[in-house]
Amino acid sequence: MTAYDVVVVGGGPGGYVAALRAAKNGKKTALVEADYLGGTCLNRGCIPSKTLLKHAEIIEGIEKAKNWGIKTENLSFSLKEMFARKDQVIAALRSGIEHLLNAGKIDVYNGFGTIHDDKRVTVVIGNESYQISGEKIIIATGSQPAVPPINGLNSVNYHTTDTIFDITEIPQSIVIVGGGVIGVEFANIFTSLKTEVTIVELGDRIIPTEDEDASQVLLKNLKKKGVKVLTNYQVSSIEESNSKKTLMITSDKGKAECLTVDEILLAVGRKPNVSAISELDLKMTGRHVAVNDYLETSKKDYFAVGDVIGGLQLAHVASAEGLTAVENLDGNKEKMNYKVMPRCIYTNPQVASVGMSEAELKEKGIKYRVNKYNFSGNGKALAAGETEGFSKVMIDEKYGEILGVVMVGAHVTEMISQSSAYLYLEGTVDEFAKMVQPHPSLSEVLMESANTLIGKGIHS
Amino acid sequence: MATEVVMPKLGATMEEGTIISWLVQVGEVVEEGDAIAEVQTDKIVLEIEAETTGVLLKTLYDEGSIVKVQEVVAYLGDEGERVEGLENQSSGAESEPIVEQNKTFAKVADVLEAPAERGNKIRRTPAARKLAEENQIDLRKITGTRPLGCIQKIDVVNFLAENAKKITPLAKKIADDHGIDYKNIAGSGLNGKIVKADLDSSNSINEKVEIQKSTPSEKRIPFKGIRKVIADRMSQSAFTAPHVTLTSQVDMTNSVRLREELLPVIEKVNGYRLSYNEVILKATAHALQNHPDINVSLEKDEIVYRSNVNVGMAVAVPNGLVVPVIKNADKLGLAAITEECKSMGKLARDGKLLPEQMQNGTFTISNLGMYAVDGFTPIINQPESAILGVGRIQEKPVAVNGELAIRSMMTLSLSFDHRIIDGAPAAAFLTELKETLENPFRLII
Amino acid sequence: MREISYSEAIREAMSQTMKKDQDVFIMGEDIGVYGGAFGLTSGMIEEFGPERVRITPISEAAISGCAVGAAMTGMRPILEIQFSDFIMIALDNIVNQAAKNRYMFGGKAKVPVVVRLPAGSGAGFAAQHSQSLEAWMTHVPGLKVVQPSNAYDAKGLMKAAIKDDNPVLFYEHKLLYPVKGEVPEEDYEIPLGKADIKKEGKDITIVATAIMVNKALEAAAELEKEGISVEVVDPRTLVPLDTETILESVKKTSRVLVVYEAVKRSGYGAEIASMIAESDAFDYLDAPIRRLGGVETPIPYNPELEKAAVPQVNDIIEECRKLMNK
Amino acid sequence: MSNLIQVKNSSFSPEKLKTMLYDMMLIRSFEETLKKLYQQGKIHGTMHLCIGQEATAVGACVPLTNEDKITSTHRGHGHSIAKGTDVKKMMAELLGKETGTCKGKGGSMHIADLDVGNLGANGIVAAGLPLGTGAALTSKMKNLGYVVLCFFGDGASNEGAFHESLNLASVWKLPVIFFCENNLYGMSGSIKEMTNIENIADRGAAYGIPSETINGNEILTVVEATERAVERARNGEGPTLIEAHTYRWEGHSRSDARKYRTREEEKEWKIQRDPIDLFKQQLIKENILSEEEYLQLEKKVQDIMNEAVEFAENSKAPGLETLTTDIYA
Repeated sequence: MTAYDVVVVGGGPGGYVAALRAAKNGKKTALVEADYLGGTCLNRGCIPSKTLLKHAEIIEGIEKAKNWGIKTENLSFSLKEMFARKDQVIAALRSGIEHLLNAGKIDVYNGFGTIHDDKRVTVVIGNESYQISGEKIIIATGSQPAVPPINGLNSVNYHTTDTIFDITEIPQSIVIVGGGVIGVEFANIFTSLKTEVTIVELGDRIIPTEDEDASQVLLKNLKKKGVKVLTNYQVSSIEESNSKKTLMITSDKGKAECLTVDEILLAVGRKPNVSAISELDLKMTGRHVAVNDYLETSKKDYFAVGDVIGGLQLAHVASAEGLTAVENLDGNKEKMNYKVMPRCIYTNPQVASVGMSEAELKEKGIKYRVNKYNFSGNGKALAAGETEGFSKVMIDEKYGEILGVVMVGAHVTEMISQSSAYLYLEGTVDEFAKMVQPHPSLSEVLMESANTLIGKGIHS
Repeated sequence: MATEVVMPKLGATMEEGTIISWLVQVGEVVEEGDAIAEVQTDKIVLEIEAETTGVLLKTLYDEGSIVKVQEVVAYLGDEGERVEGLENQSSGAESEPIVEQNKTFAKVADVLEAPAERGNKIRRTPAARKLAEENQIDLRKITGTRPLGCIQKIDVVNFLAENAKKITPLAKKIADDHGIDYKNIAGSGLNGKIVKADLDSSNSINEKVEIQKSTPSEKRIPFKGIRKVIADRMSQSAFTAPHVTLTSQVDMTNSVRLREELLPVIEKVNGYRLSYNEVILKATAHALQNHPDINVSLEKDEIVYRSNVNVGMAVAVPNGLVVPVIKNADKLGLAAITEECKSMGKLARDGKLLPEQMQNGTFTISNLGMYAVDGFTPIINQPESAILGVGRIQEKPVAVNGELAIRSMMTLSLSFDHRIIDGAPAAAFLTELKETLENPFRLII
Repeated sequence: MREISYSEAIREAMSQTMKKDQDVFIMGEDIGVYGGAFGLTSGMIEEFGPERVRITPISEAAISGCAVGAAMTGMRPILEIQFSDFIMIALDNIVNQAAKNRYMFGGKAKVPVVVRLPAGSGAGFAAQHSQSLEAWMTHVPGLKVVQPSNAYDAKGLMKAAIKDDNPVLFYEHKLLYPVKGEVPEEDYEIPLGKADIKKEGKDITIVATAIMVNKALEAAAELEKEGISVEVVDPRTLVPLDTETILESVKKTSRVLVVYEAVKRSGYGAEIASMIAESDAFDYLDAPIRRLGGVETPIPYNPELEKAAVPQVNDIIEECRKLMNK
Repeated sequence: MSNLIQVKNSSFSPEKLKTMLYDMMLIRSFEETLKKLYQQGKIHGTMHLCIGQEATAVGACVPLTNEDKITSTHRGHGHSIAKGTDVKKMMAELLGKETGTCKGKGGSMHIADLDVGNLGANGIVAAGLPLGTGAALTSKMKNLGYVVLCFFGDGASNEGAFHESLNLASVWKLPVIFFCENNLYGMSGSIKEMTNIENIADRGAAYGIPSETINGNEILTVVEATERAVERARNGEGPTLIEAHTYRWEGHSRSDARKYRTREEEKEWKIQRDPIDLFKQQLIKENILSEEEYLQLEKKVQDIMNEAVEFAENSKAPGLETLTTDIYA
């Protein structure tokens, strides 16, 4: 039995970051990862999807360039080479993490760990099992795609985000069940590869967690690219015959439709991996592990971070939770602060937001003022031919506190950090209005919004 | 013609002189330049010299009296000339007293204002004090490095560097808005930076930023002018005169009929429409005649029995009320009373009442009959000693000699100043008034 | 640039002015062939003749009144009082006549007279020939008082004094007479009422007059070695006093030492100190205003005692160290 | 000592003689008016009146030209009027008005009028003498030709400034006349108790300068003696000392009970030796003047005086800003 100060179970963005910081703080640390280091995000989530989305962006760019006087023969795609590039990216990042962990003198156990209530963890590697123990345990087991109980589903070869990258050729047609963040991103990837894409969304709009205007713009864009979007539809049954899948879907008004496609991608959400903690009777909130502000579970010295505790299931949230948990190992020092957590969707145009949405503001009865400024009025957008999109700034009436920012358009996933900074450093609309933005730049839309909100709009 | 002999000004600082002795007796002849009297000033003894040759007609001050410079002390003139009636003539122009000139000197020297009281007893150099004040730092928190712990500028500079308070723009705005001195709030942000939350937690801001219920701003008008005058008089009356209010139910049926019959008659006479108010006023005046002990005023230590009956009539005007007075109401007929009441009422509402039209009232009637008011406790309109509150006239079932009948009933409320009017005489007056209204024909007697 | 002495510079100023302006003449005791008690007028009687270099009887009351009378009626006399100490006999004509005539006569009269007063101790002339009573004169509205500290200033200030239409008391320090300095030959004037920063500095301001300027500069050189940077301000004229230059310097350094030879009690330095205390420079003071003045004693004859009676260089250095809280 | 000079052979025209009388009457009326105003409290501070010494003031100034200079004393109203200063301006000065000779800032003891050669009265006893000497030095050095007459009283003759001035003037042969109005009293000090010699004029010999004692109340005697001294001065023969006996009818100043002298003595000088009365009788005897003409002169003087008082009283006081003007040129 090897004793550690800290044992981290789960090597995703939450776990490995926590392990690195714990080691930096002088803790003897062990990291248990059943699969590859980097977790879902690195291997099956963020990184591969953003890599492929880059291809989509290039393809769309080339097509757009046709009427800019830039001519090419018609395009051909090699899925194999595309996936090869994806794998290279993943491999590079994965070795980076390994190197960091070694440098941090962190023992990595590459096997499935089971956590016991006496701070012991059993790790099974191949047919060997190792016993390790830790003064403190950090649970970072993450989550996996949820599979809804549609009848006939298990007799069909469907894909989830875990398996979609195993396809060997570009499907003729595909149905994506779920119009959420992941659904629309994959819709964007496949439509750029000329696949006939259909999105079946249970709710009344795609990306429901985000701003309504944002989903309008994205919907219009997807349709323009030939994606069929069916909202308020539910998949009632699925069947497969000679590798063609047929879905029976019914709308909330009872209208029934039948879709026959080559592939099905399920993107209806995720569920936490809790098998590793089955022995511990931790207090749960729904399916997720319950934690307090200091990320402690109901069991003393046991912490939990990342998708397993629910909330915003984003890599950077998991990492932030991991760091906070490590700070609190020897006593509650730092409360987890979710105030400034940006959310990004890497479609084209992209969608990014931080702070509260308008819906949330209305629901909490907060007196706010809002200004929406379209990219079509921005010099850089016009020059780059990326005029689709807008920025929306919500401020508190009394002090001009920045309550929320939503941006739709090219590069907004990078620009959102500027607004995050204002929230984090508690700048107000006055400072935002006064701060000089580079010209020409898309960021200027933020300055316009801010100035309009204090009644001194320049170009509005 | 007699010439004045004045106390001469015999020295720059001389204000007055004492007559030590008269060197010449009245009636004696005096040559020009001869000494007439010896005078003592604060410095020396001098002589008053005759400016002309003549006979000393009269001396105004005897020996030993102090006389102001320029005052006439004696008269010279011809033999036997009379000098009565000249005594109190003031002599010559007033001289500008010396003290007056010194005032200009004070104006010229710039007067140093009293140095601000130095509260704290901390030893520090001016430069240190200046820097500390500019940064609102309490010098008590700094240890001086000069001899005797005297604080010098460098000490303040170092102190500033150590705990310069960092604060986010938002938190600063909130703090300034609530006038919070955030210097002594512990910041929870990175290395002590104050963030919005710190302000909330220091609960100096009670209302949550989220739910801000702004109360509608109330309408405010200044408490002055006519409103203030009325207020003062009301409280004066209420707090000096012990008020007692008697109420009585009056059967106005007959008066109502009287009014209906006389209305067209009077209208033909002077175009004014008779109302119950005038009927009641006439009845009140009539009753006051027979009850002089109600028609009284208290003036310091005397009770004044008013000779005439001047009945005031309270009229409501924008943000206040005025009381035009119908003089000798007991001697006027209903037509005259109606005319006066109506015209004065209009003047009052237009704010054109003359002061004399509101003076010398001996009794006041306050009529709230147009509202759903029966009895109330009117406040005496001092210096009067009683006031009649008139309620509404309303059909009511009443027992009239054993049988039930519908009669126009009205409540009268008589407040009286119990210092000079007792319950009995007040009750007697109210009873007569009631009987008069119930049998208005008595008014003709 | 040629170097001449303090006394030669003053004589040159007088001669150059007398050559150009016939109304200017000099009167005093023993100023003819003898050349003046300190040689200030040697050679002048040979150049200008007895009419304009008028040797007077030993009669300060008459010669001072005569000078004032002549000035009132068109002349521009220079009166040499052999020792500043003899001014007491001539004081009525200076204080009650010269200083007040213009004012009393409603601005009609003017009294353009320069009274030269060799002053200061250190030459062993003992109590009645070594005094510094300039403070008395600064107390009389209507008079101007000048105290040059080197040859260059002496020439420029003497020129201005003669040209000034008011009575000017020109205090010359006896020990400075032989001290050489760079003095241009051509004509130049230094306006009365303009101080001069003899040395820039940032830690302490020394306001010094007459010979104390030289001692302050010596002390400043020494203090520089200890890292104390001293600024030396020479007012050059006491009335009118250039308060602005002094206050600007005090605000810059925030410490001030006023150094003068006269007896410390009621010396003119006290006026300078209180002027600073009353000004808005007060807020910049980081140490109390300090003064260094003469001991309250008649000037002794014995040379060692004489030195001890007035501030010396190391007294200034010590005081500066204390000011810097060292 | 009353060797009255025959009027006829003097070189004065009747007009000139009447003007001299008129000037004396003007001085007296000026001083009388001041006395009344003072008693009415209209005059600030104090005054030294020269009633009784009109002959020395007018007499000494007759031989002087406008360019010739005089220095005066604290009892100098007469000197100023005699030298030609406007009585309106003097009156305004006495009332402290901005229209005064010195803009109301000098007062009785400092009235000056440089345009007519009056170098000013002086509050310091004998201070005028060294100043006068200086003025004479200017005349000599720039040979401007004017002479300087320094008035001073018997008291001043014991000041150092008197002795040093006489010596300096004698040594430099300066064109100055030292004119002593010996009114027998220096404030309360009788000259007999304050000097050990019979006549102040005797002190001239000590400095080798001519001197003489004359009856200061006979105007023509004064004129004649002053002419001799002026002539000497004009010819560069140096200074002269004149002592003129006279008498001040009033006290030293406004708060003087005149205890140091007897009423009889005062009466004797007022009745028998009134300089105006003496000259008036002389001119009438020589029928240069008629009684009626005298009354006309008296009326003219009275009008001038009323005009002066009115001018003074209607003038404005100096503005506060003049407190600090004219200190420096």
